[in-house]
Amino acid sequence: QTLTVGVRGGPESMDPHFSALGSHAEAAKHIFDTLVWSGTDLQIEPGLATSWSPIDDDTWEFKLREGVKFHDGSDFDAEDVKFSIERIPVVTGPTTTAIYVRRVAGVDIIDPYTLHIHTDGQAATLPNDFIRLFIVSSEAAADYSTPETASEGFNSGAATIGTGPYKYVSWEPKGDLVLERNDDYWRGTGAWETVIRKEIPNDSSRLAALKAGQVDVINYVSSVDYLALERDANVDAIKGDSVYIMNLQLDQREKTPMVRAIDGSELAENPFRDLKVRQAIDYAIDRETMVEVVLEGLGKPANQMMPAGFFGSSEAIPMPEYDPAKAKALLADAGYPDGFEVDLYCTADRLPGDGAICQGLGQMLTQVGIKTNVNAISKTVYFPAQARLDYSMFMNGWGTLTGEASYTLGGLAHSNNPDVKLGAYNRIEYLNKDVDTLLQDGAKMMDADQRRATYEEAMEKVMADKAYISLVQLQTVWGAKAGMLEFAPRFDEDTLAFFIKPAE
Amino acid sequence: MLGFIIQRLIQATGVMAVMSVIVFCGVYAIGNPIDIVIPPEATQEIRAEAIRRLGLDRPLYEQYFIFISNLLQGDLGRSFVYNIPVLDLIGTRLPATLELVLISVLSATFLGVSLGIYAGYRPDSWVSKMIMAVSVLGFSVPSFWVGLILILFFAVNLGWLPAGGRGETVEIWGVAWSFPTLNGLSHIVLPAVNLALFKLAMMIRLARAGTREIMLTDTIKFARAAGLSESTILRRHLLKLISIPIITVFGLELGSTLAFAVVTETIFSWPGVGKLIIDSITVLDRPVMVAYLILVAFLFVTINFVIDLVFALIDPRVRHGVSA
Amino acid sequence: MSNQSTPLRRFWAEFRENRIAVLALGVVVLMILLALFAALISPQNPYDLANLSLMDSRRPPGFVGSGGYTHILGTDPQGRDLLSAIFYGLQISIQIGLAAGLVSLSIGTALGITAAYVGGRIEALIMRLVDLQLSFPAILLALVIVALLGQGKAQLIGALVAAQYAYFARTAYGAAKAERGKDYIEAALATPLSGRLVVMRHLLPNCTPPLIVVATVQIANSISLEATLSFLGLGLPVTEPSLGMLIANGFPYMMSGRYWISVYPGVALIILIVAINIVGDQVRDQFNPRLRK
Amino acid sequence: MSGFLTIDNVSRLFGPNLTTGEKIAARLGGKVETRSVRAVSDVTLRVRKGETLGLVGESGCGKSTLGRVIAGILPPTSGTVSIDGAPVMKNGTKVTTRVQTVFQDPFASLDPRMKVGDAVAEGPIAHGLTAKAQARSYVAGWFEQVGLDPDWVERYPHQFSGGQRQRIAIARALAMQPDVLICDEPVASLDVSIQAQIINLFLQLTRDLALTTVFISHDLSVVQHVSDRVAIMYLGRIVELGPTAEVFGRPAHPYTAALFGSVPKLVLDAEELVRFETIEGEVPSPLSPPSGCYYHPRCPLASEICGATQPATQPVSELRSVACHHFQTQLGMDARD
Amino acid sequence: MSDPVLSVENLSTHFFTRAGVVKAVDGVSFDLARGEIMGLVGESGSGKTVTGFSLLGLVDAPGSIVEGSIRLNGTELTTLSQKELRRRRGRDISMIFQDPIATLNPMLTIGQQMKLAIDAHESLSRSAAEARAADLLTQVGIPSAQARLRAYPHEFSGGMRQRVAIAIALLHRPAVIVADEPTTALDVSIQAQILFQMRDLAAETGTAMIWISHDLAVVSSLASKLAVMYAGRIVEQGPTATLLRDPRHPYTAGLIASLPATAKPGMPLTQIPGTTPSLLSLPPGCPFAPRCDRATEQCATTPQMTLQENRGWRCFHPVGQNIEVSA
Ligand SMILES: Nc1ncnc2c1ncn2[C@@H]1O[C@H](COP(=O)(O)OP(=O)(O)OP(=O)(O)O)[C@@H](O)[C@H]1O
Ligand SMILES: Nc1ncnc2c1ncn2[C@@H]1O[C@H](COP(=O)(O)OP(=O)(O)OP(=O)(O)O)[C@@H](O)[C@H]1O
Ligand SMILES: [Mg+2]
Ligand SMILES: [Mg+2]
Repeated sequence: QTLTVGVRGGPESMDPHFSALGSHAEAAKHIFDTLVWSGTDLQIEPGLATSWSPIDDDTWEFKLREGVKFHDGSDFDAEDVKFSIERIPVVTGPTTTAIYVRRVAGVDIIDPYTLHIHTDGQAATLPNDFIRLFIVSSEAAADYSTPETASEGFNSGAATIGTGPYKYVSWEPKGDLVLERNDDYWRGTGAWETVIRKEIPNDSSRLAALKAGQVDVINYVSSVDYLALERDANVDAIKGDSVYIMNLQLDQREKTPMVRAIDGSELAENPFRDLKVRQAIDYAIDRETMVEVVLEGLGKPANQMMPAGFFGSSEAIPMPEYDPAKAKALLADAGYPDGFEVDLYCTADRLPGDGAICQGLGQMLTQVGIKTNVNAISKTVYFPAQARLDYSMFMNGWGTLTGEASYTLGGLAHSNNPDVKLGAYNRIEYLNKDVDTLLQDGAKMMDADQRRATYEEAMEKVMADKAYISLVQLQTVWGAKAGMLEFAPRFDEDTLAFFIKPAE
Repeated sequence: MLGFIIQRLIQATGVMAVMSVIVFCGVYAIGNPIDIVIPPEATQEIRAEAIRRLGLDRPLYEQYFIFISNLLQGDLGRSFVYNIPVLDLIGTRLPATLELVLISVLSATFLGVSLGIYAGYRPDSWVSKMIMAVSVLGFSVPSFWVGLILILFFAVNLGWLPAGGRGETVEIWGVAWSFPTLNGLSHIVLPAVNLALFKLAMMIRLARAGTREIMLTDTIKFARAAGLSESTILRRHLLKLISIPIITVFGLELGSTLAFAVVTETIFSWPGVGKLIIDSITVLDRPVMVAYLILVAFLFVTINFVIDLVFALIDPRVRHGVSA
Repeated sequence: MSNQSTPLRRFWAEFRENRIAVLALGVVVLMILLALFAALISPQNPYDLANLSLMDSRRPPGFVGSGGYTHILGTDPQGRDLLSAIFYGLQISIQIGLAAGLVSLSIGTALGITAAYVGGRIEALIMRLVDLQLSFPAILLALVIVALLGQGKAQLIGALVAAQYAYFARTAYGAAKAERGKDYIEAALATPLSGRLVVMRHLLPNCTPPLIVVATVQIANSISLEATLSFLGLGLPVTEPSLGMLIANGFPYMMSGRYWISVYPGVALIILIVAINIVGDQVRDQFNPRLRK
Repeated sequence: MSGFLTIDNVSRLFGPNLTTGEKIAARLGGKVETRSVRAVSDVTLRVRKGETLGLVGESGCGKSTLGRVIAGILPPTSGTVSIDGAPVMKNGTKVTTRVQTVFQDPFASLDPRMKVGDAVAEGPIAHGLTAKAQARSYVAGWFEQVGLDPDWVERYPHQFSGGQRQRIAIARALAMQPDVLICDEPVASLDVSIQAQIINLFLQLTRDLALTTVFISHDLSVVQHVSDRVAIMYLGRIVELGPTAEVFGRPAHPYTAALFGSVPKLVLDAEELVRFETIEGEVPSPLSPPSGCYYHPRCPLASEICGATQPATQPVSELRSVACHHFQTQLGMDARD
Repeated sequence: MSDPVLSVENLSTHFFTRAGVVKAVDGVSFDLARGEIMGLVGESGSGKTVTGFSLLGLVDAPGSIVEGSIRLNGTELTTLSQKELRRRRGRDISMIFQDPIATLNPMLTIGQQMKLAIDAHESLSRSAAEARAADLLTQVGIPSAQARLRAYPHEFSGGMRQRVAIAIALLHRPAVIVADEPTTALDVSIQAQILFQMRDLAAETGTAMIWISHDLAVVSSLASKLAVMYAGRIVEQGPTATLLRDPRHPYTAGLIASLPATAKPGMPLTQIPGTTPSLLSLPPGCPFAPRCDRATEQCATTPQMTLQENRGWRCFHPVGQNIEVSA
C-alpha cells in the first residue's frame, strides 16, 4: 500500500542536520529518530532516549533505548548520539540546526546506553531542544560529515541511514521523496509499504491534486478552501490548532520612520510609545471578525503570544475587548483626536491568511482614525527590512515550535542582548526591565513549576504593555480522501506517515 | 563563421558579467539572505556564524572575486539553501523542463505554422478569421489565467487529466524522463498546452504575416506562371521562404521557455528549473540565481549559434556569406 | 481635398472599415474612460480602507452590502466592491501599462535612433546591448529587477521598462536605419541641415508608424506582464490592487466556488488586452504597405 | 584646365563593417571578408561655371558615389572637392550650401510626413535665405519657377504625381540658391512623357540661373541631350571625358564605343529588325577588380600591357582625355571610315 | 494570315479597391501570331502588367477579369477552372518578370527550381529533367550549364538570373511568353545581350512573345508589332515601323516626339503636358483628352478603335488627318 502525501514544502537536503525548518524536520522524522519525541500537543516524550534527568546544574543524564537497529542492520548506541551532536555544528546549513545543541558543552559516553551531556550553565530546556536532534549512524555518516560532503552523501542515500519508520529510496530537491517501510521499526510496523511525499507549494495546485486523486492527503489547506472542503463529500477536512500566532508589533524607539500626522507632517514623538495609543489599537481590533470573516473560521482569537496550554502561557490574561469608541477616546486622550497615519507591513506569502489579516487590520485601525497603509509584501523583502528595523508597525506570525515560553519570550520580549543570547528577534526595541529579569532568571530554573510561574508572569507583563498585540492563533487543515485515513492533527503541523492509518 | 562564434562568445561573456554583477549588487541591496533562511530562534552568535559560513561577511567585491575565480575553475558555487553544487541542483531539474518545453514548443510550432500558413493563404475565409481570433486570445490572455482554467476544467471538473506534478518517470541515459510512460505523458498534457498557447498564437501570427507577404512576391507569381500547383508552391517555396523568422522566433522562444517556464511550472507544480529560479529568488539564494542566469546566457548563446547553423543549412545566402 | 487627405484622416478612413477593430477601439476608449472616471462612477472607493467592511467580504454578485448599494459583481475578501475595484484596477493597470510603455518608448526610441543615426562604435555598442537584452526572457528580467528593487509602482514600471525598452530600440533602430538610407534624409543632410534638426523633424516622425504598432502591443504586454508579476507575488501593494493583483488575490478562491473574485477582473483584463491587441493588429496591417488594398 | 567646380584625386572606399568578433577572427586567420570596394578611384575633374557635365556608366560604376562626394554628402576617402576655390567639406562635414542635389526617386526624396511647402522652406530658413515670415512667398516663387501651382504648398507628397514631385525636389534644391547642382538620374524613374517635361525644365533652369551642373544618368540619349561635356565611368574610374558631340561622335575608349553600340536606338525607318552590338561578358566585381586596365577582360583591343599596367589619363585634345593604352587605334579605326 | 495563337478580345480587368473600381485593363483586344513579337508600351500604371497577368489568369484579389475573352490556341481561357488554367500556365503560356532578383527563390538551387517547373507538367526521370534543364540553360547562354544547376540564384549576376528565368519560361516551349520589362533592371550591356537572345529564341522555337516595356527604343528594335496603352486601353496598334514612322494617336505621336533622341541636343523637347490620369477618377470619354491639344467636345465620348489595314487607333482626331469639326 502506498501513501502519497502532497506537502507544501519538503526537505532541503537528506541530511537531517542541515536545516532547522519545520518542513525539513518533518521529512527527516520519517527516516530518523530524535532523542526526545514531541507528541501531538508538543509535550515531550521518550524517543531514542527512554529517560533523562539533570544530575547537577550543568549535566543531564540520558538513558538510551536498547535493541534499536539502523536501516542497515547495525545497532544504535551512545556513540551515534555523541557523533550526531558533534556533527551538527559542522555540517549545518544556513537555517542552522546548531540551535538544538547550542547549550551543549560536551558529551560523555558512560556506557553504550548512557550519556552525560554537559551544558554551558543551567539548561532547563535541554530536552526541549532535543526534539529535533536527529540521530544518524556514526558509521554510515562518518565520511559525510564535512560541509562539502554532507549533503551529497545524504542526498545520494549513502549516509541516509536512520532508525526511523521509513527507509530512504530517492529524493530530488523540490521534487518527490520516496520512502519504503522499515519493517524492524521499534515503535512497530507502519501501515504503508511505500510513502511518497510530493512537494506542491501552490495551495490551489495541492488541493487540485488531492481532488484529482493524485495524492491521498495534503497539508496546509488554505483557509479560503476550507469551507468548500468541509462541504465536499469526497474529501475529509481535518482541522488542528497551529503553534502560529499573529502578533502586531509596535516600534518603541523614540523616532520611528513610518508614522506621520494625517496631513503628512512629522509627529513630535513616536505615538506607539504611549500606552494609551497601544491600548487604543488593541481596542480597535475585532478579533472575532478577524477569525470568522477573514480566516473563514480557521483560527481562534489570541490574547497572548502562545497557544493556551503551552508551558508559560497564562490563563490570567483576559481576552481583549473590541470597542472602537473606547479606542477613539483613548486616542483623543493621548493627544491624537484626529488620529495619525502609519504604514503597516506584513508578509503576504508566508503563513496562511497573513496578507488578509493584515488588510483587515488596516480597515479596523483606519476606522478608529489611525489611517493605515497596508503593505503586504513578499517575505523576501519583508524579513531583511524588518531585521534592519525599517518598520514602525508590522505583523508577522510566530510559532512556538518548542511548546514553551523561553523560546518565544526569550526571542521577542527580552531586550536585544547578545551577551545573554536573548532578544534576537526583538525588532521593536521593546524594553521592560522586569521582563528582562524574569526571563533571565527563568532560563536558569531547573524546577519546572517555578519556571512555569516565572514565564507566566513575564507573559502577563508583556501582554499588558501592548507593544506586542496578539491577534489570532492560526489553525491548520489537512485534506484527505474521504474515509480513507485515520489522522490525528499535530500542533507542530507535521504530517507523519507513520501515524496516519488507513481507515477501517 | 569563426567571426560569428567569437562575436557570440564575447556577447555571452558580456551578459554573464553584467548579470552576475547585477545579481550580486541586487542581493546585497535587498538585504542579507541569512535573514530569510535563518530560523527565528537563532542567537546573534549563530547568525554571525552562518553569515561567515556563507562568506557573506566579506566585502561585496571580495565575494564577487571569489565567485569569479571559482567560476574560472568551473565551479559555479553551492546553493545557500541546499548546500549542494548549483550545477547538480539545476541538472536534476533540467530534464523535466526540457521535455515539457520541447513538447510544447515543437507542437506549438508545427500546429501554429500550419494554421498560420492557412490563415495567410486564405486571409478572408471565416476559418482564417477563427484562427486569428484564437491567436489574438492566445496572445493576450495571461498564461497563469489559462493554466488555472485548464486545471479547473480538465482536472477538477472533468477529472480527465492530473492537475499537476510530473508523474511516472523512466530512466534513459541516467536521466529521468516522463514522456515515455502513459502516466507521465498525461501529466505533461496540461502544462504543455498551457505553455504552448502563447507560442501557438505567436507562430500563427508569424506564419500568417510571412505567408501574406511572400504570397505577393514575384517569386510566387513566377512559380505560378510556371504552372506549379498551389500545394507545391506552399511546400517547396513558401515554407522555405517563411522559415527564417520562424526559426529565429522558435529558437528565442525555446530559450526563454527553457529558462523561464516559471508561471506554468508554478501552477502545475512541475519540478523544473523555472520553479527553481523563482524559489531561489524568493529566498535570495544568490549562488543559484547567479549560476542560473549565467547558464541562461550560455543557453541563449548556444541557441543563437545553433540557429545560425540552421540558417546556414537552409539558406544558401547565409552559407555563402552573402548578406540577404 | 487638401483637408480631407491629411495622413491621419486617411488612416482613420481605412481603420473604420474593419468593424471589429472599431469595436475594439471603442472598448479600449471605454475602458480608458472607465479608468479615468473610476472615482466618479464607482459606487465605492475600494482603496479607502475606512470605506470597506469586512462583514461584506466575499459576497456573491448581487449582494446588498453595508454600504447600502448592490455589489453587482460581488465583493472580494476585503469586502471591496468588485465592480469598483475593477474600475480602479483598470486605472492602475492602464496607468502602469501606459507609463511603462511610454517610458520604454522614449528610451528605446532615443537609443535606437541614436544608434542608427550616429553609427559606428556607438551603434555597435547600443545594438549589442539591445540584442543581448532581447535574447533574455523579458519576464525573467522583470522578475529579477522587482526582486532586487523591491515592490512598488516605480519599481514595477522600472522593471517593465527594463524588460521592454529593447523592443522599441530594435524597432526604432530598424526603422531609422531604413529611413536613414532614404533620399529625403540624405537631401536634408545635404542641404546641409543640422543633424539634430534632421533627426527631430524627419527621422523621428517617419519612424513612428512601426513604433506605434510596437507600442500598442507592448502596452498590452506590460499590462499582462504586470498581472503576471502580481500573480507571482511581486506586484503592487495589495491595498491598491491592479487588475492582475485582483486576479491573483482571487486566484485561491477559484476552487472554493467563489469564482467571481478572480473571474470578473480576469474578464476585464482579457477584454482590455484583447481589444488593444486587435487595435494593434489593425494598425499594423494598415502600416504594412504590402498588404494595402 | 581651371574649373569652377574642381574635383581633385577623389577616391572613395567602402570597407566592410566588421564586428569585433570578425576582427578577431580575421586576426586569427579566419575567412572574413575584409576587402573594401573602391567605388570611386582617383577621379580628377574640372567643371566650368555654367557648364553641364554628364556622367555616364553602367550600374554600380560609382556615378552616384562620385555625385554624393561632390555634393558633400559623403566625405571622400582621399582627395578634395571645391567650388570656386572653397572646399565643400571640412573634417567630414559639409560647410557650404553652394552645391545642392536632386535625387533619382521622387517618391523617396521627399519626407512623406512633411508638407511640401515646409520641405522647400526648411533649408532656406535654416540658412537665413529667407525669414520665417516670408517663407511662404519665397517658396511660392520657387514653385512658380518650376511650374507648380503655388497654392499646393500645403499638400503632402502623396498628393502629387512623380513628375510633380520631381519638380518639388528641384524647387527644394534651387531654393537654397546653389551655384552647383548635382542631378543623380533625375528622370530615370519618370515616364517618357513626363521625362521630357523635366528635361525641358532642367534645360531652362540651368540656363536662366547659370547653374553649374553634374548630370548623372545611365540613359545615353538623355545625357547626350542635356550635357555640354560627358564623362564615362567604368568601375570607379573615369575612362573618357570630352565634349558631348565629340565623344558621341568618335568615342576614344573601346568601352565608350561598346557602350554606345549596345544601347538600343529608336529605329524609325527600318522594316527589317536591327542587330546591335553587345559587349561580351559582365562587369567584374568591384571587390576584386582586374589588374591593369579594368576593362581589359572584355576589351576587343586588349593586349598584354592592358592586363599589366593601368593606363594613365591622357589628353586627346584640349577638352578631351581618355584612359586607354590603345585609344589611337580606337580613334584611328573610326577615322578611316 | 494564319490563325493567331493568342487572341484577346475586349479584355477588361478591374480592381475593386476600397477607394473605388480601378479599371486597370479596359477593353483590350489584340491577336498574336505564331512566332510573332508584340511590343506593349505605355506609361507606368497604364495596365501593361495587369494585361500580362490577365492572360495567365494570375490577377490577384481584389482584381478580376470582368469581361472579354482570351483564346489560346483556340481554347477560351477565361472560363477555365483554376486547375485547368494551371495546367496551361508554363506549358502553353508563361511569363517573365522585371526584377530577376525577386523572381527566383533564393533558397532553392537553379536545378531544383527548374525541376519543379518541369514536374508541374511532365513526369521526367531525374536525369532526363536535368538534361532538359541544362539544355535550356545552354540555349539562353549560360556556360557549363550542367554544373550551374547546383548553384543558387545569389551565385549568379542579375543578367544570369534573368536568363535562368527565361530558361524556366521556355522549358515547355510555350506558345506564348509574356515578358514584362525583363531587361529594365539590367545593365545596358547585358540588356543588349538578352534582347538579342530572346529574339533569336522566339524565331527558332516559334514562340510568340508579348514584350512589355516603356522604352520605345527597346521595342522598336525587337517587336514586329506594337501596341500602345494609355489608361488601361490600347490606344493604337499596328506594325512597329508603321506606327513609329506614322503615328495616328496624338499620344503615340507625343511619346515619340518627346524622346531626346529625336530632338536636337540642348533644344527643348516636345512635351506632353499634364500628368498621367488616375485610373480611379477617369472622366468619361477619351482618357487622353485633358492632355491633348487636338481634343474637342467630341472627345467626351469614348472613341472606338478605328481599323485600317493592319493597324488601328482610338481617336476622333488622329494625327496626320484633318481634324473633323463636329457640329
Ligand atoms: N554605402 C555603401 N556601402 C558599401 N558599398 C557601397 C555603398 N554605396 C555604394 N557602394 C558600392 O560602390 C559601388 C558604386 O556604387 P554607386 O551607387 O556609386 O553606383 P552607380 O553608378 O550610382 O550605380 P547605379 O546606376 O546603380 O545607381 C557599388 O559597387 C556599390 O556596391
Ligand atoms: N492589386 C492591385 N490593386 C489595385 N490596383 C491595382 C493592383 N494592381 C495594379 N493596380 C492598378 O492597375 C493599374 C495598372 O497597373 P500595371 O501594373 O498593369 O501598370 P504597368 O503598365 O505595368 O505599369 P509599370 O510600367 O509601372 O509596370 C495601375 O493603375 C495600378 O494602380
Ligand atoms: Mg546611382
Ligand atoms: Mg508593370
